[in-house]
Amino acid sequence: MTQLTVDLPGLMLKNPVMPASGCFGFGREYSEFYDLKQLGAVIMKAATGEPRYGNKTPRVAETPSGMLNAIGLQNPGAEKIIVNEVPFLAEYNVPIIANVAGSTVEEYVKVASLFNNADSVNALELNISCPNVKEGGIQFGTDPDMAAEVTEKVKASSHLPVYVKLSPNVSDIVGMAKAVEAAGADGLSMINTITGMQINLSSRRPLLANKTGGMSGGAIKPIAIRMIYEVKQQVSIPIIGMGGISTAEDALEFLLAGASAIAVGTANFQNPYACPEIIDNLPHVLQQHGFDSVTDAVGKGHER
Amino acid sequence: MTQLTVDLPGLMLKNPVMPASGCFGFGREYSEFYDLKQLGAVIMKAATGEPRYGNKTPRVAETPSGMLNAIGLQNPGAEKIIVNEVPFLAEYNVPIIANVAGSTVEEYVKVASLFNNADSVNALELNISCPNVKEGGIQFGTDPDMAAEVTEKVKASSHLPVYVKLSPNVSDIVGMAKAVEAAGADGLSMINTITGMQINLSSRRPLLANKTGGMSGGAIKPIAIRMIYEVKQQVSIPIIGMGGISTAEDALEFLLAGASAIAVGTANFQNPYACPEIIDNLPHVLQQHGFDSVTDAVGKGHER
Amino acid sequence: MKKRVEMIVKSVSEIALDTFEMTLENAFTAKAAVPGQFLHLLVDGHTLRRPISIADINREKETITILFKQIGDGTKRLASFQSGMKVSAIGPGGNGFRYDASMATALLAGGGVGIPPLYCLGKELRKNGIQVKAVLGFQTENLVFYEEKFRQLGETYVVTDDGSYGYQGFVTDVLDQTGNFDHYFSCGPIPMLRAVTNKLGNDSGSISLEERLGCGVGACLACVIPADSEGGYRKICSDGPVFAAGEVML
Amino acid sequence: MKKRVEMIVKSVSEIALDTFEMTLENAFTAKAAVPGQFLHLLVDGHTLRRPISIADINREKETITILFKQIGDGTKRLASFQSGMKVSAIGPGGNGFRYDASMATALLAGGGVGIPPLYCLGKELRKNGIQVKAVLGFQTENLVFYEEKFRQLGETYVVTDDGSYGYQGFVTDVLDQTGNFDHYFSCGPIPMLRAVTNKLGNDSGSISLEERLGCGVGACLACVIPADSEGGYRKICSDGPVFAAGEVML
Ligand SMILES: Cc1cc2nc3c(=O)[nH]c(=O)nc-3n(C[C@H](O)[C@H](O)[C@H](O)COP(=O)(O)OP(=O)(O)OC[C@H]3O[C@@H](n4cnc5c(N)ncnc54)[C@H](O)[C@@H]3O)c2cc1C
Ligand SMILES: Cc1cc2nc3c(=O)[nH]c(=O)nc-3n(C[C@H](O)[C@H](O)[C@H](O)COP(=O)(O)OP(=O)(O)OC[C@H]3O[C@@H](n4cnc5c(N)ncnc54)[C@H](O)[C@@H]3O)c2cc1C
Ligand SMILES: Cc1cc2nc3c(=O)[nH]c(=O)nc-3n(C[C@H](O)[C@H](O)[C@H](O)COP(=O)(O)O)c2cc1C
Ligand SMILES: Cc1cc2nc3c(=O)[nH]c(=O)nc-3n(C[C@H](O)[C@H](O)[C@H](O)COP(=O)(O)O)c2cc1C
Ligand code: FES
Ligand code: FES
Repeated sequence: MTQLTVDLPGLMLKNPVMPASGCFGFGREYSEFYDLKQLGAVIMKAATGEPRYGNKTPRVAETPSGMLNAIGLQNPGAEKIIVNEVPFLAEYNVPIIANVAGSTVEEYVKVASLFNNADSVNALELNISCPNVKEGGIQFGTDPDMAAEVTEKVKASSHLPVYVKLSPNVSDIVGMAKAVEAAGADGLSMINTITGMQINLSSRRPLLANKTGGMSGGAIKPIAIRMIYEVKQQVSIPIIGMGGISTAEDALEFLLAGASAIAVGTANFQNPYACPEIIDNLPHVLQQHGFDSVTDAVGKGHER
Repeated sequence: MTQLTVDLPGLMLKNPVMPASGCFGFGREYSEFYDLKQLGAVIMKAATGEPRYGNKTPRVAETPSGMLNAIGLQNPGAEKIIVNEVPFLAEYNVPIIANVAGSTVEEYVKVASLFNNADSVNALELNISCPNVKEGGIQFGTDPDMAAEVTEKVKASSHLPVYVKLSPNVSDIVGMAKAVEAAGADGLSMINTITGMQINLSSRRPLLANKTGGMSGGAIKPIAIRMIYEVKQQVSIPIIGMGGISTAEDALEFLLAGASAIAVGTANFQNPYACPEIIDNLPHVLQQHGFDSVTDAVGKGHER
Repeated sequence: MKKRVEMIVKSVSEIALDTFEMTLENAFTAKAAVPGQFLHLLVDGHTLRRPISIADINREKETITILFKQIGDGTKRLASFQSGMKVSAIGPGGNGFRYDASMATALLAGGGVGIPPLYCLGKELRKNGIQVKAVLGFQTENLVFYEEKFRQLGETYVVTDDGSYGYQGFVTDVLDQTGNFDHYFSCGPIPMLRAVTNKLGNDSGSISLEERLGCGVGACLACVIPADSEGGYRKICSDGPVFAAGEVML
Repeated sequence: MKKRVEMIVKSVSEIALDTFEMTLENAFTAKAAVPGQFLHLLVDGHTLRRPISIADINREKETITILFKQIGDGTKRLASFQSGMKVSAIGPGGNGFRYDASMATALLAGGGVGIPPLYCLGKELRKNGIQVKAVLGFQTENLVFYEEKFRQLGETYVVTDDGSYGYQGFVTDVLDQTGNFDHYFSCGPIPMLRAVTNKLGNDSGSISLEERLGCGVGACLACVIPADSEGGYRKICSDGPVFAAGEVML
């Protein structure tokens, strides 16, 4: 029997596979395709202090082996999410991770406190890396001091374990990781999207209404693997890896690079069964490469 | 008649299309496919002060819509290039851009001075962004002060116009661009490759001997477009755009983003005729989108 | 439970310039589909699926017909599919047209590749004994398709932007001539829908919208359209693509 | 001038487990090719071309035969090509085997998918009146291919790693039994080539190498191999893939 369980701060996962934030809503839509209780965990769409409408459309564009999105943190606000969405997910008995976003440290703290008092939320993913909003988000994700500050304040306001979601749009990913680790992060989540743009030749304008968008999908996988590999050598908190995962082989590559669990974003759009298929195939792929468990494989791509 | 000519510091180009550094050697191999005199210019493989052997193999890996390379600046050294390679290219009567690399400011200056005294070299491309060597290269490309220093010193040591080649592996591309502009750069060349990694599941090790490599090809095009678009709004020196160009439509997208000329790298490998095909198709693609000349289209993707 | 199915290409043909008719076989989809819904089709080499409306349903033969225009690489590849090949589809997606089955007359006003779902609807309406009138707008003559098929359903007006075929002008330019109807159904580019809903502001109507989709199932919020000025919104892929005229802000 | 050509698939068949034989038609390539050269093939959905050795040349029918093993997605897609389809190829690439046409006997020592170029060479040697002996190594029985074809050229020894067919062991284990020869030609994985060149250190020989390629034409320096300890090197794609034994450092 191949052991798929993973034990992370605040998260006892039956398997390491979870949908990534923003690519799975709050689970309702994909629950029409399969039973969500199969999932290792669910990371919910970003929550802010107040409801947000987000950006104008078009909000997505396709790129070679990837896509751009500029949703702009559209969400009904943390309070409504706690009342209307969390109970739905909780019925599946699946660990729930709340993705926490904001424009100011105060907003992050507010959202984190709200989830702290909510039942059924097991961990926070601190989204300091959303490239698609005018303020907040990405600044926190590119300045190690600001990242450390928001991590510290959120940690102080909540007993839930905090996974800080790092932005790849930085010169020094290891510096960012160390800064939030020192500030008390329980884990890391990496990577968020890479800022990109597509220009529409006919309209002669950026295709997305927001002009820039976050690139995700297979195209960014080598960047995610590199960053996780580098960070793994310098920090000791666990990493939830993501960026272009669509198969169990991809998932294993992330484990070897140093991720302890993995999240699947863009792949859900092409294949709504992406998560359960990865979960189904993972035991075979692990065995094929000589591993008896997920934890066996974590970090095994590094020199010993 | 569609006007393809472009007039840049030190470079009177009959068309805006040139092969990118490192993807075309010194032209000999592709001269067996077509007559190089068709090209707008040729950017030569990086030159260092001394001959370099480069990294161990494997040096390349394929990624979704892209590739990784870690050649490691293998080259016979600037002196041999000037004696053995430049004269070959000069026979095609095509503007020649020398890609200048090094581990220290002194090495950059040495290489630049050598080319300064060489016949037939029309401009320098300052490679402060090679991610595949242990020292130099990438540091200069991620620290604006170091980038400015090397730019200034090279400018002082050569009368040739200097195009600084920027690395996309930075938090603030505009800051880098402004720093080298202030230091006297005549133009920018962007983007170089983005650092990535692929892990081989069977060997459980990074596939490239160098572990990390630079990602190029279609996958990085949206990142290149975004960076050029952002930089174009903040600097006034011209930009040679590159990153995933394989068609005349791609080339036009770069022009709209703000590039004045474009370079083609990875696409040569799949299609050895990539450059001449883009040159052939560009007039039609320009006309189709309402442009009578290349210069007409430059920067037209921006709000007016 | 929603489904991803493999559909089998039964036929592909070019019915107007760059405009293709494709018949796809799948028992589940052909049974479940209603007019106004779409298929979200996978095309090799593309990250995102392509949404294409259902243009006809044959429940006996278990086939769905789609009509699509070659726009970019996705539709170009789709057009190159050969019969016998399999296509992965999610769907039927979205909500179809809702209407009062007791109405007497329906007006169908479609533009370009907004026309296909109206054909499917028109057939169903006729089967339910509802009279159908159709106004079909195209850019130019060689893009005209399905005129005969619509004529078999009822009174049909064809307009072209350049007047190269039928009336000259926009769909809205002939709406005065179509006479009374109980409800209108419109599908086409946003500017057309805006013009139609403005012109027919007092009538009861339904419109079907297009937007760039991500997931196509309501999860990613790529496809929202404002429903009021207070941040209310609808998702085109799952609340729509069909909306009551006035329900969303065009 | 070098060329990129469109070749037409004439046939594809699986001749051993996951091992495919494909015949490709193109007048230029069939005329220009010599044993030891390779084709650099484009596979849809892949940035880099795939290098595959020329296993046979039919100058009358203007075809080239290649043999390849399904390793990853590129060779998997290649295996799925149907006859009549077109494949873009750059080539013939690299330099073929050089030899003294007056020699009496040649030894061919190949492992796995290193065997194909040796077949092409063997046929040519025989045509030139040179005796051929072959040692063919495979991992296991169901991977064995072209045994009969080699027997038609001359004395042939088959070895499998696990002894499931022919001799048990590595190619080097039977080299003692093959008797005298004037020159050896070897192609296969690097560890095998290292073993062969060590064992046959005093003999004159040629080896053919594999490495991950970028451009495949000598421009990108992806495929270098050290030729001495002073930074000298050769490019496998353009100086090779065939080298004199001892010319490069394995
Ligand atoms: C609900 C719905 C139903 C549709 N029904 C039809 C139909 O019946 N017949 C038909 O011809 N077309 C229809 N379309 C439009 C069709 O989806 C696009 O023309 C198609 O996706 C273009 O793909 P491409 O790869 O050829 O173009 P590209 O421009 O290369 O596509 C790039 C990206 O943009 C998206 N895209 C481009 N244009 C559109 C568009 N107009 N609407 C939505 N996404 C777009 C593509 O899906 C893809 O993600 C429908 C769209 C929607 C949302
Ligand atoms: C000169 C030369 C001649 C060759 N001749 C043959 C032959 O006759 N028959 C045969 O079966 N194979 C041959 N190979 C190996 C063949 O090129 C690879 O098996 C093939 O490229 C694998 O592609 P893939 O997409 O299936 O595998 P993947 O592993 O998915 O490929 C990923 C990348 O790695 C490269 N790659 C993987 N393995 C190799 C390898 N062993 N050598 C070079 N590149 C590799 C691929 O080209 C691609 O760029 C030859 C290689 C070279 C260099
Ligand atoms: C449409 C879309 C919406 C997203 N929304 C969020 C979000 O709300 N919060 C967040 O932290 N990440 C968000 N992301 C980023 C993903 O969670 C993930 O980090 C990224 O897409 C890389 O993974 P992938 O390549 O598997 O998609 C979003 C991504 C996409 C494509
Ligand atoms: C194999 C390879 C070698 C390269 N060598 C160099 C180099 O020597 N100097 C340099 O400035 N850039 C080098 N580059 C980067 C390219 O010039 C170019 O900036 C980058 O690949 C993006 O363009 P592309 O996507 O069209 O390849 C190299 C790229 C590749 C793929
Ligand atoms: S496309 Fe994802 S919500 Fe509509
Ligand atoms: S593969 Fe480019 S030099 Fe050999």
